[in-house]
Amino acid sequence: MNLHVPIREPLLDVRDLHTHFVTDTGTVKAVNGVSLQIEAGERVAIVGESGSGKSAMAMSLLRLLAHPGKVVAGEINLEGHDLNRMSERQLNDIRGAKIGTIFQDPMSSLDPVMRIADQMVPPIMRHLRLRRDAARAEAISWLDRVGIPDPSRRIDAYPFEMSGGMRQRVMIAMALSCRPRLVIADEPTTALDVTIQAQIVELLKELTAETGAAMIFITHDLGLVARFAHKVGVMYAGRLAEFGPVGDIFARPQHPYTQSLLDTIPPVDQQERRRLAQIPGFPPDMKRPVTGCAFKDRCPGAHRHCFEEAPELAARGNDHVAACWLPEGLGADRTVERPLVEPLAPTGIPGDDRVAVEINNLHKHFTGRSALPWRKPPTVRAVNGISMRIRRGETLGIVGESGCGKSTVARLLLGLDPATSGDIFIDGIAQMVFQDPASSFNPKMTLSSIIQEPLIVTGWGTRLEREDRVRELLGQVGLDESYMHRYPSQLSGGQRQRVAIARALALKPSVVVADEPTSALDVSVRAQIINLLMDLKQQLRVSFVFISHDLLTVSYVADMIAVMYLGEVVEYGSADEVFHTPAHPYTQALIAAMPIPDPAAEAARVQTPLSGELPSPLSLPPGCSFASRCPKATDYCRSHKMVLKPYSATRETACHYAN
Amino acid sequence: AGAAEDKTLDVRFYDDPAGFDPANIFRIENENIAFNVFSGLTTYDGKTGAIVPDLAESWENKDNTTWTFHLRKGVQWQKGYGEFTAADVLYSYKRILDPATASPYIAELTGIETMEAPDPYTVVIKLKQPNGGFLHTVANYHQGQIVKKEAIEAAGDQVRWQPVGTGPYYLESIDVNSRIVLKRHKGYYKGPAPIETLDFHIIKDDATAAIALRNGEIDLLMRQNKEEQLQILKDAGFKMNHVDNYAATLKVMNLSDPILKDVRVRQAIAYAIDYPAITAAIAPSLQAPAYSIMMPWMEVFAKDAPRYEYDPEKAKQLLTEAGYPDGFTLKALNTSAQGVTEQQQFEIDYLSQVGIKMELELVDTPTYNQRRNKGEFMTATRLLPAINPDMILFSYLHPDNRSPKGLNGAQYDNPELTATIEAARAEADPEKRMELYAKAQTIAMTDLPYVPSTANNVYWPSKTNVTGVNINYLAQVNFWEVDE
Amino acid sequence: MAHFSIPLPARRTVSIDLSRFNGIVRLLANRRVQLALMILVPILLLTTFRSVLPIAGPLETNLRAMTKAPSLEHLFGTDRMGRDIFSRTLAGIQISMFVGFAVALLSLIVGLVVGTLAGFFGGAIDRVMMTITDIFLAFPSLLLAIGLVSVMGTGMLPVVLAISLSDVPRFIRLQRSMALSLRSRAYIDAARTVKASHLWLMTRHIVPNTIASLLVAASIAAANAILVEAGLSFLGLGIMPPAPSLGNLIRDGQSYLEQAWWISTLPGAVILLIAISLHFLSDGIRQVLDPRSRK
Amino acid sequence: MLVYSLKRFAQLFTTVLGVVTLVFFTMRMIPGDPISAIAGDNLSGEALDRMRSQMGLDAPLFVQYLNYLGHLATFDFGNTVTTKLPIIGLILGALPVTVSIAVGTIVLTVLISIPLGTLAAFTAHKGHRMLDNAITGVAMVLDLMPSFWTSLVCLLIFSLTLGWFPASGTVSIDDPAHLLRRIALPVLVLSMAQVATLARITRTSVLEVLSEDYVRTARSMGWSELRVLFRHALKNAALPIVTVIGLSFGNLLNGTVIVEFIFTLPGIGNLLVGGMNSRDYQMVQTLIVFYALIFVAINFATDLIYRVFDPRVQF
Ligand SMILES: Nc1ncnc2c1ncn2[C@@H]1O[C@H](COP(=O)(O)OP(=O)(O)OP(=O)(O)O)[C@@H](O)[C@H]1O
Ligand SMILES: Nc1ncnc2c1ncn2[C@@H]1O[C@H](COP(=O)(O)OP(=O)(O)OP(=O)(O)O)[C@@H](O)[C@H]1O
Ligand SMILES: [Mg+2]
Ligand SMILES: [Mg+2]
Repeated sequence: MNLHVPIREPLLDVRDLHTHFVTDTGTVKAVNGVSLQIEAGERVAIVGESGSGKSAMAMSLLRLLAHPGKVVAGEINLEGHDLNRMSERQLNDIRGAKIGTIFQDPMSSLDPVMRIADQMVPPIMRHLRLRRDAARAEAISWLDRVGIPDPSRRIDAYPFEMSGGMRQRVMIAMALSCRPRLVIADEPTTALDVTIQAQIVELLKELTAETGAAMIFITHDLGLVARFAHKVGVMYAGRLAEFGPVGDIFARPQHPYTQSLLDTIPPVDQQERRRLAQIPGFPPDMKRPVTGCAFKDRCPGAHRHCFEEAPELAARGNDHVAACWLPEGLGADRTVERPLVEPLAPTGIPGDDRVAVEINNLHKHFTGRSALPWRKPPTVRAVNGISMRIRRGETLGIVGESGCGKSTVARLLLGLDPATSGDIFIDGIAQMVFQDPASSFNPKMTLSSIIQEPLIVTGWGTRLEREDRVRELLGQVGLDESYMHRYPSQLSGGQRQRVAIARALALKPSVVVADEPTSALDVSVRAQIINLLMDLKQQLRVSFVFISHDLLTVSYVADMIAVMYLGEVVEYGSADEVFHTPAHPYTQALIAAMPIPDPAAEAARVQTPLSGELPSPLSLPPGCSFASRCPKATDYCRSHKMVLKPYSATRETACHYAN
Repeated sequence: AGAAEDKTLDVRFYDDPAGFDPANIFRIENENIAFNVFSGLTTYDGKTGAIVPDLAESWENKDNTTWTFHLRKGVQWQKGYGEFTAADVLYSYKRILDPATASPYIAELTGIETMEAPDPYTVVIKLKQPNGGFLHTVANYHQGQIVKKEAIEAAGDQVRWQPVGTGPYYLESIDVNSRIVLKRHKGYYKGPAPIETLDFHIIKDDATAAIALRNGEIDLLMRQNKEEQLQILKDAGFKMNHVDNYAATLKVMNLSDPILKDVRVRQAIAYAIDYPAITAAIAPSLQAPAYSIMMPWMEVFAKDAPRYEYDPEKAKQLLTEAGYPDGFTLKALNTSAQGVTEQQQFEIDYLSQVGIKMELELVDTPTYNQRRNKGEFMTATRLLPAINPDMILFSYLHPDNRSPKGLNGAQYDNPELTATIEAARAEADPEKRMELYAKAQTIAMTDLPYVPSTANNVYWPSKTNVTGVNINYLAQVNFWEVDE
Repeated sequence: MAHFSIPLPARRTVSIDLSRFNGIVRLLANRRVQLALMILVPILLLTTFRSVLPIAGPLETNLRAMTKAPSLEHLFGTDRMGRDIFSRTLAGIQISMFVGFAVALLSLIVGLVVGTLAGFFGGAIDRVMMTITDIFLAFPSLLLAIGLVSVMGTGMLPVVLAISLSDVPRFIRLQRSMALSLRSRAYIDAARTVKASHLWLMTRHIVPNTIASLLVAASIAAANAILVEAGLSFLGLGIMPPAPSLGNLIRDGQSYLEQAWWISTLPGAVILLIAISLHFLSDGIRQVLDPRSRK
Repeated sequence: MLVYSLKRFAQLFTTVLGVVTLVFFTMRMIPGDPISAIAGDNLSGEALDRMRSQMGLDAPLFVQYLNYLGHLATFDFGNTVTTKLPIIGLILGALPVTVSIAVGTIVLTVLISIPLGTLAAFTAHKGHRMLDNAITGVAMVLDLMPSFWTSLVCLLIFSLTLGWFPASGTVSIDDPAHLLRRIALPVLVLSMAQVATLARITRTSVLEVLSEDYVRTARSMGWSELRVLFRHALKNAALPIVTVIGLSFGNLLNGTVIVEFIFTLPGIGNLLVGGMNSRDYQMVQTLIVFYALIFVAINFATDLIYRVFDPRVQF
């Protein structure tokens, strides 16, 4: 190890950690020699593609891996004690007490059938040696600190009585409740809305600063890293590829992998829309032994040496290490390789003013079953009067928090659900790309029959013609013909999404609705799909409706953006405008909450996360639906309904103040 | 077992009790209770099966038509209903004859023209037609059992559960699901029975019953119908009380069937099956070959009626003569209650050797009964409860009793036989009657409307210290004789 | 552009499409399935070719060899009628397996059709069908058996029907719940966007994805049916002897346990073997199907 | 809760009505009637017809059906055909026997299979397949032995050889010690057939829970593995377990026929078979009503228990 000798003893000193999953088909070397040091109070972000071993590494620290995962070698020194040599019993004194853990999915990480108190109090009693009532008081004070309203009552609630954001706060309170020296957070905000994510991140930052706890923060989101971390570790194939201070990593990434990762993010600056970088190929199969650098097959800069010997982490500056034979990775001029995206005029196809989709005063209300026959049944106003037009070749982005009605609009557009009122006009047909690549395909059908299905059902062509069409479509989405006979389970997430797009294009639709087509994908793959969509848009001149809660991506892909809130469109206009000069307070809040992958920029931003959560769609407030969370709301807003009004030539907004 | 005075005998009872009202009692296990609770004018001797006096000390008859019974004096009813008199006899018979009672045994008594009680201890019964077997009719069995008017009226619609008789035991309590308790009737005219309490436990499964006996939970098994269990019990040294040839199993040949109406076919069937071999193989204890519809111990049994010893060649020859050289398919209706018995499997085997393909139609008991009673079958089986030969001959062979009306399931109608049994019934001279009965048996066994297959033996295994278990030919035990 | 060209080993695509047989191959590779087949295949071979084996026929009585203990001549011994129990067991396997198979098939088909309709359409159809299913569930199966035997007489058909009738509601419920969860899958929505017919959706998308789970249930139902038939035989409602269903063999020998244990025990052991291998088979299918067990 | 009860009541009503209608017409469709069931070997057809007309079995079917519904509505269940005993009395007498067998079986099954299943799940979760396989294997073998066979084996062993339990004797609900001795063997036999199912479902659901995120959360807070198992896993695994228990309770109520027969227990199964064999329409119909009631009651109880284990379940 040619790491520099730290001046003080680090809080956590991991040396050459190896974690294996022994399965019937081979041994997965999920963590393959990771060493890192974390000092007290330091926030370290770990990033890397899915499967790179981030969770395995983090879980190994406390030996929380379930069978067949096993830490096979390495030292895990916490304040001078090697956790890896401790017995289960000794380790149980560390777990929760010295190291707290926060998991990704707040929905499943709390025991659904136990009250919060029963989950929080016993560990406090045990680790802090408190009596039950003292421990309970301690728990309540933590709930208070993480911002749970009325904590002394809510502590006796069940998790299902809380929203996702609340539950994640409870998780945080629990993880911090025994004053650990180190907090491990495995993607703590991935499952949350941007607005909630911003709140949670701020909270974590504050609390760790307050208690002086160090933190390991695992995430996919480079924006979050920029906002949050002191140091960044980039993992690839079970190893650290690069490790260093956050500013260094973003400004002078040294490893080709880090560099590519950074380039897959859509730029904030929309002036020059370059194609996103794509990392070719797939991560290596971790059951196979790797010779040389694990990244060599995907690295444009790989040379002979990379194939022969694996590079060790080597210093690249102050506190900055990287494991690459290339002195500067791919270098600074790598950006130039990526062509500029030819921006479409915000009006769609130049000279073509025809409308592909027109929506007028669309409503969709879901009426539940009323408890008693004579009571009024509860009604969810999922879509509450929206009107839009999409021109041919134009891409409309729809953004908004979870539950605001985005998917409902999509389903209405596709005729999957009947509208309650209002009408939809579509010139041609609409097709869909779904979010979850796992459930988008019938697992029992080959890709060929999946793509052919719309053709067969509509009676298009003969079998041979259809197969030709399948080949053509596969070509368009960049898949080899040989994939025709594969089953969905034999594809990666990105490939599946390509197939979904191919299927959507089969009938030459005039509109393709893509509901969060990239949110289940890794950043690198996400970039590929976005590039593909951009290409197809140019080639085929199809109108797209692109639904996402990722504002950055939407602003990159879309020509027009509609911001939805509680079933209504609160701001609607050209992407650039909406993104750069948001007029509606809600849009402003969304953009403020959105992390920007630039540590310097993040440091400069003042964080005032939007408070509160989306109100229940069951009982809409009488006035402006955003009033309950709006910092500027007045009595007028609370009593008067807002409608979209022109704000500029290409923008409408539904705010009293903006207008 | 206990102190001499309050001995208890634990007896197995093998099915759910169905009630003990003589007017509509059925099934042997219930009849056994009634047999010990009630008395008739006459009864059957446990050892010989002969008719012996019961409530009637003596009797005389004129032309088999006028029967005068002299009743025993001082007989006490159970449960304090006073002394038994001739009025009780008249009441009992009239009750059966009353259509409102809806007794299935009404036909047994319809032959009565008048009944009188000249004094409390004499009953005179005049019949419409002579009936030499009338003593069977008034025996301690079904319609012959004497009930007490007051007790019947007190019981209302629960008569079957509140039997009051003059027999050695009275019913103390009953739990229809599990248990019947009889207590000895202290005022029984022959003196109190040796055992104080008879505790009948319902145990349906034969194997369980055997285990209960071996375990000492039960002293006496009412019936054990599994050969293998008998073997175990015998080997274990239990007392194997039994009566042989208590009843015959018959194959009922439906003569309205185009094939079976040929007598040669019926004879061929009789020749084709080797019942002695079958019974020896599968149930040497429980079964014996039967050669007639009468049992050998009966007075009227005709030794020289035709017999059909196993002779497959003869059977084939008869079949050829009848025009079935290649055999035919014989459909045998049967109850599914015991599944296909080993006997039936052997029958199938034997018949197939002469070319007859026997097919079983198995249906559950109610269905079976219904079809058998309606005559919807080719062959079926019947178990003849063998006590009153005259009744057997009339019900099974007389054309008036052809099913569905009566029990003549074979639809048999041979005027010669009809005349013979009618004459026998009227005949006053015992010797001539016997001759006529012998003639009837010869005709019946020649015509073979019923092919006798096996005679059944009844076993009531008990502990060795249980004595006096004499099973009569109705498969009943007089518990007054039983001691331990 | 710094690009070192190093020849990479060309990725060869396999031209034979093995993926179609993927399921079967994986199934055969499963240890439990192998175990099941190791038991079932020889048993089935023996039963199929029992007529050429040097043993007495299953119905052949032999009064000179009654109740003989197992020996080389009579592998499983003989019963009271001198019939060879091994031969009867082989014949019994055929009957019992047929019962099991028929029950499984019937339950599968009815469950598939009714459950798919109920789950796919939901609403009133669903409610009506579920009420009917409930009624059948609340109906004691024994009563059905007695009723059927009374109406149809004894034989294969009423037994199969009686057992299936109590299995069918379970299959319907299983299929319904699966159909219910599948009908909101995105791929069904995808097909709906091109106005695919209900029939298409049900036959192409729902049934292929539920059939495997139903097969798991069916193989357990088959094992179960063999046992239930045995119970029905005990009550005199099963397949009638001399047809030697395994249930009949056990029932016949049950009361000879003390004198001749082999009469019921050996056929019983065979039932056990068959039922266990059917369970293994179903476990195998389940494992192969369950993505979580695919490591 | 009120709404839920109303719903349940409606369900009860339709189920009972459906079941009753079904059984009414089926019973009359199958050949044989109460009278032909009584007919032994020596009652003539004439005698039988006399009894038939006395019982009024000649009214048109539909009239009989409406009549029956009328009686049902007034809770008049009538008397048996053969014994003229009040049916309701017989059922109420037999019900405790069957219910105690069923309850005993459930209790024994739960006592055996839940620890067993949990142990199997725990070992499987830790990757030790041996013990797991052994447990599931033994349970399966027990499950697959026909109960009439195991019954007799148990009788021979425990009653005859060891003399621990009687093979016969009255069953009295009032004397628990005696009752326990009488139903011990049937309960054992029936449990054998239930253990496998319940252990299997326990194993599966505990195993599933053990790989849930919240178990990891608990472990991350320093809960020991055993505490996690008992505090978290079992409670969360309870729903499928309760469902299976409910189902097997229902099955037990009509699956006790064989043991009732062999162990001479005067239970519901006994009545059902008896009623069916004597074509006692009234008896069978009434029993079916009871079965349906019990079925609905069990569903109801299962739901209530769900509520206890899982606060998310709302009515
Ligand atoms: N239970 C398991 N059995 C076998 N392999 C496993 C198991 N759990 C994880 N792995 C493998 O270990 C490797 C590392 O997984 P890990 O969950 O640490 O990745 P990650 O970086 O956290 O990915 P993600 O971003 O998707 O959470 C992967 O290749 C994964 O397939
Ligand atoms: N079938 C349905 N029945 C009742 N309510 C529904 C139904 N579908 C959606 N809703 C409700 O309608 C509202 C809008 O849902 P929708 O799925 O359109 O939101 P979304 O913006 O797509 O959210 P997400 O980002 O989580 O996908 C939500 O409150 C949701 O609970
Ligand atoms: Mg992870
Ligand atoms: Mg959505």
